[in-house]
Amino acid sequence: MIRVQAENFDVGAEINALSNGNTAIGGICSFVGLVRDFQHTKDDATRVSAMTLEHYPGMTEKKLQEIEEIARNRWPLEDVLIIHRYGRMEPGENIVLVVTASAHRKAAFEACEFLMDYLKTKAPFWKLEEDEKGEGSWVDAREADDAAAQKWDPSAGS
Amino acid sequence: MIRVQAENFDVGAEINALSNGNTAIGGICSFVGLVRDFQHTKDDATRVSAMTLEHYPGMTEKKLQEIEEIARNRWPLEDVLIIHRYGRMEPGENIVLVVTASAHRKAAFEACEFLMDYLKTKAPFWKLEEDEKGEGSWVDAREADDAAAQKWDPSAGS
Amino acid sequence: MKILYFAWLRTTIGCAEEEITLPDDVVTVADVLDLLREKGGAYAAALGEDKVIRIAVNQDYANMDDPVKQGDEFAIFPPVTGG
Amino acid sequence: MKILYFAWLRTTIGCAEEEITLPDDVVTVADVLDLLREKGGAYAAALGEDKVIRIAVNQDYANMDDPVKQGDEFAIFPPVTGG
Repeated sequence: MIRVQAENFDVGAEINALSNGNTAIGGICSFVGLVRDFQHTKDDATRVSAMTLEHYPGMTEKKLQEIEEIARNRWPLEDVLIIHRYGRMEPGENIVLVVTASAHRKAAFEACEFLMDYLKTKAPFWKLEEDEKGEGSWVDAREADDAAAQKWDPSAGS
Repeated sequence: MIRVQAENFDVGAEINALSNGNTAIGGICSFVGLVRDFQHTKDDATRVSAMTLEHYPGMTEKKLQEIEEIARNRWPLEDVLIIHRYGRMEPGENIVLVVTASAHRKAAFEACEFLMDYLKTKAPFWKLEEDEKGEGSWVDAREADDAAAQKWDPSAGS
Repeated sequence: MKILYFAWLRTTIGCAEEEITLPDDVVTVADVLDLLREKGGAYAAALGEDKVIRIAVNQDYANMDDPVKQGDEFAIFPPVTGG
Repeated sequence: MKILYFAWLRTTIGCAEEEITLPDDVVTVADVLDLLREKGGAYAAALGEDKVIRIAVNQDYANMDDPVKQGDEFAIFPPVTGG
């Protein structure tokens, strides 16, 4: 299941709801991304006082659904949840949550990391960070994220 | 932090408590292992009606602390939580929880998977599964778990 | 054709969405970008060869030589930075 | 020396914990296992060469040729299956 929303979410409640009652699940892996208080795109860390996530309504939902489908085809998953927020957020707030449930530990871990790597490079979201003076700057895409997503491509060499 | 306990735990509450207020955290990875309703150690799956986890009090705490220390030395972690239960549990109940928090997504994922792989092969716990007739059988160690832990050994070849 | 701009492309061009009519000889993604660059000013700067941009046609990533038609939704944006 | 048994070793031998006095010539982990095997019966069966067991001395994993002394805590158990 995917959700794209402005509201915050309760990580704990979401994970608890996912596992409830399905005794075929042996492991649940989750990852939550949060707003940090420093900027990671520059050599010298600058304090970040807030962040605004812009997205492309329609395409976002489409891409997240595609990504979920790819993961379900690739790993034996009992359940998948992807929540991604948009709008203005302050340090410490949740941005994104991915939860994967499987009979098998390795499948849950791999699928969760795959989903995070893929949505970082495929889902149409853009971060605008505000520094302490209230000045905004668009965050540059990181090559490390492309490399992370690339490693899941079966056509790429090992 | 490590905890070895008979009581169940609330996955959501534990994760929420870990992140609270630390704005240096960029990502939190968690894994919860649950009691499944089938046995995975035999070719034909048998239904499991309950499981009892025996442990070695004292050595368990020592090994979990060592494992946490290894992870903290290897990855830049803001926080680590390992909870492992012992005693009798029914399908759907939590067995183990590992949570890792870091400024960086990759560190959180890797450390969490490392901790699970390591505690599966180093922490002195033994599973006794009960089938529907109430007969218990000790679960055999899986070679796949040894292989999973082995991959984190820097002295092993790639 | 509806053109959408996101992130710094939206702020540089100063427009989130506009409607253009495709001339008959505009048949690929690259043709649409050339057409927009001809508007000059902020368009030419934002869509310059030195800029790294991504294109989606009807909400799927598209390459420069992919075909386009009048009814398409055409989006221009920087590499994504969510997650 | 305190000997602890866990999991199927405990159920097969029928004992969770016992105290033994080490003879002078028992100085390694392997020596302790030989001493226990000499008790015969369930001990000989549970500690047979065909069985896969692990040893911890003072709550750390130990190898067959590691030294032991009277005051040690000596634990015998199968490969672990927690997590």
